[in-house]
Amino acid sequence: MNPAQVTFGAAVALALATAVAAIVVPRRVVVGAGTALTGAAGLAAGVAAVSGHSFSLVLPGLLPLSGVSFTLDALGGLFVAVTGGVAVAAGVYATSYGKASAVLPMFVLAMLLVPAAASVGTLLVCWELMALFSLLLVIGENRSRAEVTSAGRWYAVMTHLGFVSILCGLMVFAAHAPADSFAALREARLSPAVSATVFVLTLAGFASKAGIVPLHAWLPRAHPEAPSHVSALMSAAMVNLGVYGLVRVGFDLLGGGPRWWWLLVLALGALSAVHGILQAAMSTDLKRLLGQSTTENMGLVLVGVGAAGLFTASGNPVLAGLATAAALLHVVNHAAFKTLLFLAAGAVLHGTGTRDLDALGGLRRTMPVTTALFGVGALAASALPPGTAFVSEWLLLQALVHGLPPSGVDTAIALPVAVAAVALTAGLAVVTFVKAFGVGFLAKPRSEAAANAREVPYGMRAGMAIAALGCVVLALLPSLVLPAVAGGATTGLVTLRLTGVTGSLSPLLLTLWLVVAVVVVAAGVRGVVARRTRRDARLWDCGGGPMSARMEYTATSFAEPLQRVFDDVVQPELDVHVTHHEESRYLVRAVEFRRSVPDRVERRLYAPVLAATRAWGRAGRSLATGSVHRYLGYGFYTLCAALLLLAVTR
Amino acid sequence: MTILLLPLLVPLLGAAGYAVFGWRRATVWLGTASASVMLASSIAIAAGDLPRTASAGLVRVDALSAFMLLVIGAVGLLATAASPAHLRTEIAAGRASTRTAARHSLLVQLFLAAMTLAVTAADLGVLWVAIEATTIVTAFLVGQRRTRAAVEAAWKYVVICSAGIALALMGTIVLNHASVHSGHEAGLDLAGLAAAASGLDPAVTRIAVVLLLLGFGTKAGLAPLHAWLPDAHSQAPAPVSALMSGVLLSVAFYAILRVKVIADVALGTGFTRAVLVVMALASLAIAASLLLGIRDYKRMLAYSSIEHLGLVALGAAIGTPLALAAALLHVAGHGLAKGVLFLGSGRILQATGTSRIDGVRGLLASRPALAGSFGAGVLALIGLPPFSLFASELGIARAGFAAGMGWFTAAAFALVLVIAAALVTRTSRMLLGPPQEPATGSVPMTLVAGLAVCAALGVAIGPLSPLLHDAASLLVVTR
Amino acid sequence: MTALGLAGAVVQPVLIVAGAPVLVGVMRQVRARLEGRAGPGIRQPWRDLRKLFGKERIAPRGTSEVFRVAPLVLVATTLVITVVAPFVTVASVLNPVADLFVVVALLAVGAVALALAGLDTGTAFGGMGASREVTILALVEPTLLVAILALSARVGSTNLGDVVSSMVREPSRVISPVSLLAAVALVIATVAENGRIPVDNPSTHLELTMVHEAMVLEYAGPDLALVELASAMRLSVFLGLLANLFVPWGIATTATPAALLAGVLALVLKVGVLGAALAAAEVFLAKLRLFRVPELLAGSFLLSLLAVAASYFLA
Amino acid sequence: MLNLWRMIRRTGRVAEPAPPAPAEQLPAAGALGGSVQIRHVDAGSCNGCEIEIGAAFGPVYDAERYGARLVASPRHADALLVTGVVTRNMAEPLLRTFDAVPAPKVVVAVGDCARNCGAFAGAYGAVGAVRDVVPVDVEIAGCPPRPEAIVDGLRKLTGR
Amino acid sequence: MTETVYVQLLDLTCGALLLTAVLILWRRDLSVIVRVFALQGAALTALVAVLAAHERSGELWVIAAGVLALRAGLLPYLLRRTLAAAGEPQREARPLVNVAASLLAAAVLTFLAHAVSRPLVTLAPSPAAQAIPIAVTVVLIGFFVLVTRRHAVSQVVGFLLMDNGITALGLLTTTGVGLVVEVGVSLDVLLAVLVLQILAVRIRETFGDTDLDDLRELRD
Repeated sequence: MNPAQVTFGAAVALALATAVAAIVVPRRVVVGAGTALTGAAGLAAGVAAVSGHSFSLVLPGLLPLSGVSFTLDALGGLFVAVTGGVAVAAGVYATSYGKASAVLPMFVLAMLLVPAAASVGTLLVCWELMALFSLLLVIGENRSRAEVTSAGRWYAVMTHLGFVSILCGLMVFAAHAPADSFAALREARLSPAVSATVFVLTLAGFASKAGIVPLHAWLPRAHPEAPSHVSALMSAAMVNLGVYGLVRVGFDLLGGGPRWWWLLVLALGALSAVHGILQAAMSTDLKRLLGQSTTENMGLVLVGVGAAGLFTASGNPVLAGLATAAALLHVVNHAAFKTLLFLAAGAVLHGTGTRDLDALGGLRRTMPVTTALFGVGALAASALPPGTAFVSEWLLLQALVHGLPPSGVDTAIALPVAVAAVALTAGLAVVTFVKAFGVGFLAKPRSEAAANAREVPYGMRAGMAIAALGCVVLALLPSLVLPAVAGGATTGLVTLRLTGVTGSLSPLLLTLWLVVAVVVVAAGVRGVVARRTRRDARLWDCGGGPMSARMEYTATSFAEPLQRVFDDVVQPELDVHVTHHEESRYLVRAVEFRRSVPDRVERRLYAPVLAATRAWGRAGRSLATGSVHRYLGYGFYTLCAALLLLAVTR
Repeated sequence: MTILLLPLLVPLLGAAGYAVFGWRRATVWLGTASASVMLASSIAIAAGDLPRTASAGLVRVDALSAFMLLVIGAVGLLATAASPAHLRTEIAAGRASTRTAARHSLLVQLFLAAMTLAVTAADLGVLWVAIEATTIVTAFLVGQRRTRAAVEAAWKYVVICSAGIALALMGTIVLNHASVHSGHEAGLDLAGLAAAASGLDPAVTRIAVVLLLLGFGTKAGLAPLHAWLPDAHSQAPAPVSALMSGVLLSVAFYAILRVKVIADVALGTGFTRAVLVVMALASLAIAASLLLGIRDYKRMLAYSSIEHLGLVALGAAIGTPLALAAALLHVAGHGLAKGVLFLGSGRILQATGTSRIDGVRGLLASRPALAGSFGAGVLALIGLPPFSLFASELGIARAGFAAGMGWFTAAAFALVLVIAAALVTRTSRMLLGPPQEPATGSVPMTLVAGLAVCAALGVAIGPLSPLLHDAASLLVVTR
Repeated sequence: MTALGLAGAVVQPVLIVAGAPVLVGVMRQVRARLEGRAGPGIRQPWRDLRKLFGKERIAPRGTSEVFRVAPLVLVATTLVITVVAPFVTVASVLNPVADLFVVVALLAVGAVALALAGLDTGTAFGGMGASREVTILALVEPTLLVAILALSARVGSTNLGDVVSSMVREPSRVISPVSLLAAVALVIATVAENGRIPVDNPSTHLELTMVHEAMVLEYAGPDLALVELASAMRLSVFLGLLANLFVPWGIATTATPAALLAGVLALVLKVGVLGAALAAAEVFLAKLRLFRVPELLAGSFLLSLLAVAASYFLA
Repeated sequence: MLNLWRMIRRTGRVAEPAPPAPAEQLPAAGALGGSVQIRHVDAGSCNGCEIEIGAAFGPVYDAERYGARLVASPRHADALLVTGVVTRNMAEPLLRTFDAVPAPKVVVAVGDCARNCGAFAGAYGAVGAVRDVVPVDVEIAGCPPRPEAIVDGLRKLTGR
Repeated sequence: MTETVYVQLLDLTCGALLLTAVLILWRRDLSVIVRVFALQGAALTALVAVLAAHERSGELWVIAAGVLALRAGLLPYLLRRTLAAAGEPQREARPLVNVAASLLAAAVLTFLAHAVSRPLVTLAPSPAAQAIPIAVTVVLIGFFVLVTRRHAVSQVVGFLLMDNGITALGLLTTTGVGLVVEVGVSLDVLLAVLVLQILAVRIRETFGDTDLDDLRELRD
């Protein structure tokens, strides 16, 4: 029997068993271990599928009127593997974190099923199950908090919006095909207008799941409010499925398309990347920051996907392969480091009770393991060598750079802008994660909570360590997963060489050389210094002092220069409120300063919609005034109109 | 005695039982027992050969009737199983006496009987009589509490429904006119009419169909004469609301489906499709407009019923086998989910004393099991898997786009989205947040059971599948 | 790994480590002379370093390993660049690292290490310097990468060796508008990245105007020596790259001692001239307000975009 | 721009020729090796000395040519240039500044106030001279001392 | 009975039907309205009787008796009782559409009824069928009364007007819908009116008035 089939079946069985067990024995260990095992089985299934063991399964009896069919191929396998990997870390973490919930393994299961779906109905049902379970998890643990309620509402509505969009898109597609299985859809011959409709509708839906601007508003609300292992699953695994959907529909089912599709994807990706990271750079809430960084990274992935589509449409399969490789590798990388970061943020929350960066600091002493692991994640996320994301961003830039010479005018404009957006994103990511790590973990504690932090239990540490291991492996030997994502776009184990274009990178050797250089420098310094011991000394406080934690730079002040630079873009809201003395208005009793950086896209785009909806609701009430005459009148006038119509038309 | 009459006679016997013995210890579970027998006999009927007739051709059960019988039986069982607890609480709270309880139980039995008669009637006239009978029977159930609101609701209910249903009577007579002059001997016999429909005069049939659709549409909660529904459903006692919303609307829609078969043969599929699409979209739009600003959770559920009947109407308008099967499945799923929700809302009302959404906070913390089932029910209503409404909505969408009605379907689903947003927002306000009181409450088994069945139907319908497809194929007209 | 690459890997780091402080000395001397002063002589930076290595090491209270390791990382990243990038020889001992993106990223790693060290001290100055440093870093990044795009798009590779040797092969490219625009953009980026006037003043004593200096206020003795050495090396690296990307003549393409010697001399000459020019230019400029720096960087970004456009439309 | 260039050319070198190096050198000068970073501490000065220090580092006297340089942080410094009488408020900061300087370190007391309290001797706000608070290696007399004297004092440290 | 007499009688009874409907719309005194409604029942009975005499159908005579008992006897009696229970203000105070406008509306409705019922007439032309538009008019006027009259009793009358119209329509289409259905329909109507009567009393008890436009507690 096919190994992918066996392991995938095992994953399904394990998830169901865990869910049942969690109801019978509501213990964290049971749920966590079960989820981790489910994830491991999923990982195995994904790896098997990627290495060529695909399988299909049709279950006509399930899902009335539609039937269910699954096919796990290489593309789906990749996403199954990523989801599985994230679930392993999150599951291990959950053995000592959060409440025991039967929904957790079901959520993982739904995410494993989505990439395996082989028909429109199956995809939609798995998609909705995934949304449902994640929604339950978001509101499950802290349901009495107002933020959670609000986040849950946003999430539920926006995810449903995305769902309806996907539903309509795929239904239009299926209506032009003999059946609704993916195999039948591939055969369908669509007119350009229809395929454009399908593409735009599904793009909207999948993009909203991936947190792409302007459909991202739910993400920085829901991801931070969920329990951290759930945040990790959502931010590292669930958002990927938006990318999966886009790739599946855009490339596999629709078979590519005209250039404007992909320019649109590219533009959305670039916009999301910059917007997301800009918001993250201004953010002072650790988990919200991570959520916004998810928007950024998915934006980068979409830049890759868009570039891949563009190159395909321009007849350049080599670069298309390269861009695809970059996008998919970034998906994998992002999954690894975002898992780690969210789990670590959860550890911070667990250890201190706060996730406000302005109140954190000094955790490196009280929570050394968490600090070290978060550092690994931050390095990975800031796309600096030898971090994880550097390799994928390098690939992305290579694809964009090489795409320039033989291209049309649209590409000649799009690609430099894309490079600039990626570059700006990379730079701002550095700011963001320097802030997150430097302000959150280094320096002195800024609050009582941070000062009294406690290192987290071993289960949580183990979960983080697994994710960190993933990050390190991906950073040093991306060639282990590159064949899976890139086909033949790159060769080489230690040194990646691009096929078809010049370019090579060796993350392992680079790291090795860096380490050697550090050792050499350290040895050199030891050789030349006169005194080796360090004298303990007060911090230089200009002779005054003592220097209190209040004098430290906070996350807000850290981001202030950047906020000034981009104030036309982000439009921060400043509110200075001066209370004067009663006697004289020249004497000031109190000054209150408030600053917030609201999401501008949200304010411009969502606020009018919300206002219009509210107005609609108010206007709607006049339909039901309570007057029985009015109610009967509806019928009477309709009857008269209908009769008149009947009399006139015959 | 043929088994076909059993679902009709059993509730009548139950009613007689309550009439004779009143509300006492022995009769508390009589209603539940009768509903169980109804369901059991419905299952037996559905499992047998169909169609079958009885009582000199006045009663006929085909696949569609059998399916509707199952829905009535299932939701009836759900509602009657929850009745004793409901009534006991009401009596304990002094809002009802044992006489009220007895009358309630009696009327509920008659209500069930009337609905059973409606779906088993072979004659359009009898069908009309049965549906009008449901209005009369439920009028006092709606006004049971005798508060100002209840009396007002009952008045509106009876007046609007009677006026609407009078239009259906007029339509029936016009159709009869056409039938008599078509040269066939069909009269108002549904099967006969459907067979002989091609001979009906189109001009007359058009008038008849419009009147019938408007008339039965009133009872089915479709626009434009939908306005009684939120009032009546919100004021009726919970088990009655469950029955009214869960099955009565569908029973009225059953009549529309019967008319549609005849009309499609006589006029081609375009005519009813146009009328039904307009009614469906209007209903959805009205439900959406009013749900956006809704302040009362029982009315919220009622408007959601308008929405779901609108979806069913859309399914019927699409008219392909898949769409009709989906519409029927939707009827079943909606019946169960809405039944559960109304029963749950009744419990919430009894627990909190208010039906205003603002008045209920943090229910999930104070009554986790009840709030959980209520929340799950709302999730079912907005069409999330694994509940069967997902499968049926998916089917309607698929059929709609495949039948070239993509724009209407897309518009409908856009409205469904707005409604889902409104439902989620309101429900989350009720369920989430800090608790108002310490946690209490037991697991409401009826609700859980109803939801479980709804979910099971969404996963696989197994043996129901042939019945559903037979029923759908009865309604499909190829012309 | 060619002989040429190996030769470069030995010669380049030695040359740059030894020469970087001298470059700083030269620049200071040029400034001093233009200001009418006598100047301490070009060997003064080396004197400073020698003294600093002999001084006491200090562990400011409350700082962690991040603070102690940062100078090492700063020097090490620059050292790796000096080994692999084409300064004296075209070939690289580790070709996959001699990539423009990698070099830019490595330089950023050093800056980030120092920024973290600044934050680690927990002082207001440290945080302020770190904040400003990474902000400027983020804003310079687009200029750098787009300028790289402009340079490498025609070559079809971002490998430094490839870019430089293509320039050597086709000298006509040197005076193309692409090169010119990209060069100006890169010069501005270099000035910003190295904390030179008008972006930052390396000899300021006023906290409010400090960027780079504010981060390193806590460093003393050998740590400070490393930081200063690294700054000098980064400046040399930037100037060296600038020189070789736009004026690659003289760089060794064969592994003969004569060619190597010529390469060394050419590099010393080019970097020396560039440094002197930069120092001279600084005399004429005032430091910009921090919040007007983005205007400068936006200008350089525009130039680099124009360079890309030129490389496409004028090619 | 051109104006400035013309001015630079016209002015030429303004630094006066270096006077002969002072005969005596501090023992620490060897360790410092011709490079002295200086942190200036105003312990309670009237700012007269500050003006002269500024002049000493200006183009005319150009103390920098001997390897002395003013720095922003005592961590970077080898020498403290203390001016003024040590006031009560500045005694503790002066000590802390001294502590912040990594060894080997030198203290230069500039001006009469720093040396012996000058006009402020016995004042209620003064703790005493600099040497009463921190060990002093070099004293530069004058009220205020001339820039030449300051440069001369600094050259004892740099050894150039 | 000759054909001419039959047609004249038919027209006369139908005319009476329409006239009574218009009178109900015209008058505001509720007790008069109830009386006029009883008259309409009688007119309907006469119509059935004419048809019965023409068709020589025993079944129709039975129906005529039933109509007489129900629509001229029982229903007006119930209405009077409701009126008595409803208490003092026995006038339709302010209809939502005033009387003049109502009468004009009735004219428009008549035209509409004629226009719409043309296919019914042409399907099987006969003297009885010629009167179908009148029945439809009565239905529409009944609906109109239902929509515009504020008193509970007026609304019941409106509903019954609709019902009378529908019954007339059924009879004029000369077909009958089967006895079971006829009886069922009549029983339903009777029960509906009974229910409405009880509810009207309850409205009076709980609201103290029978102005239906005051029933506005249930709204959104």
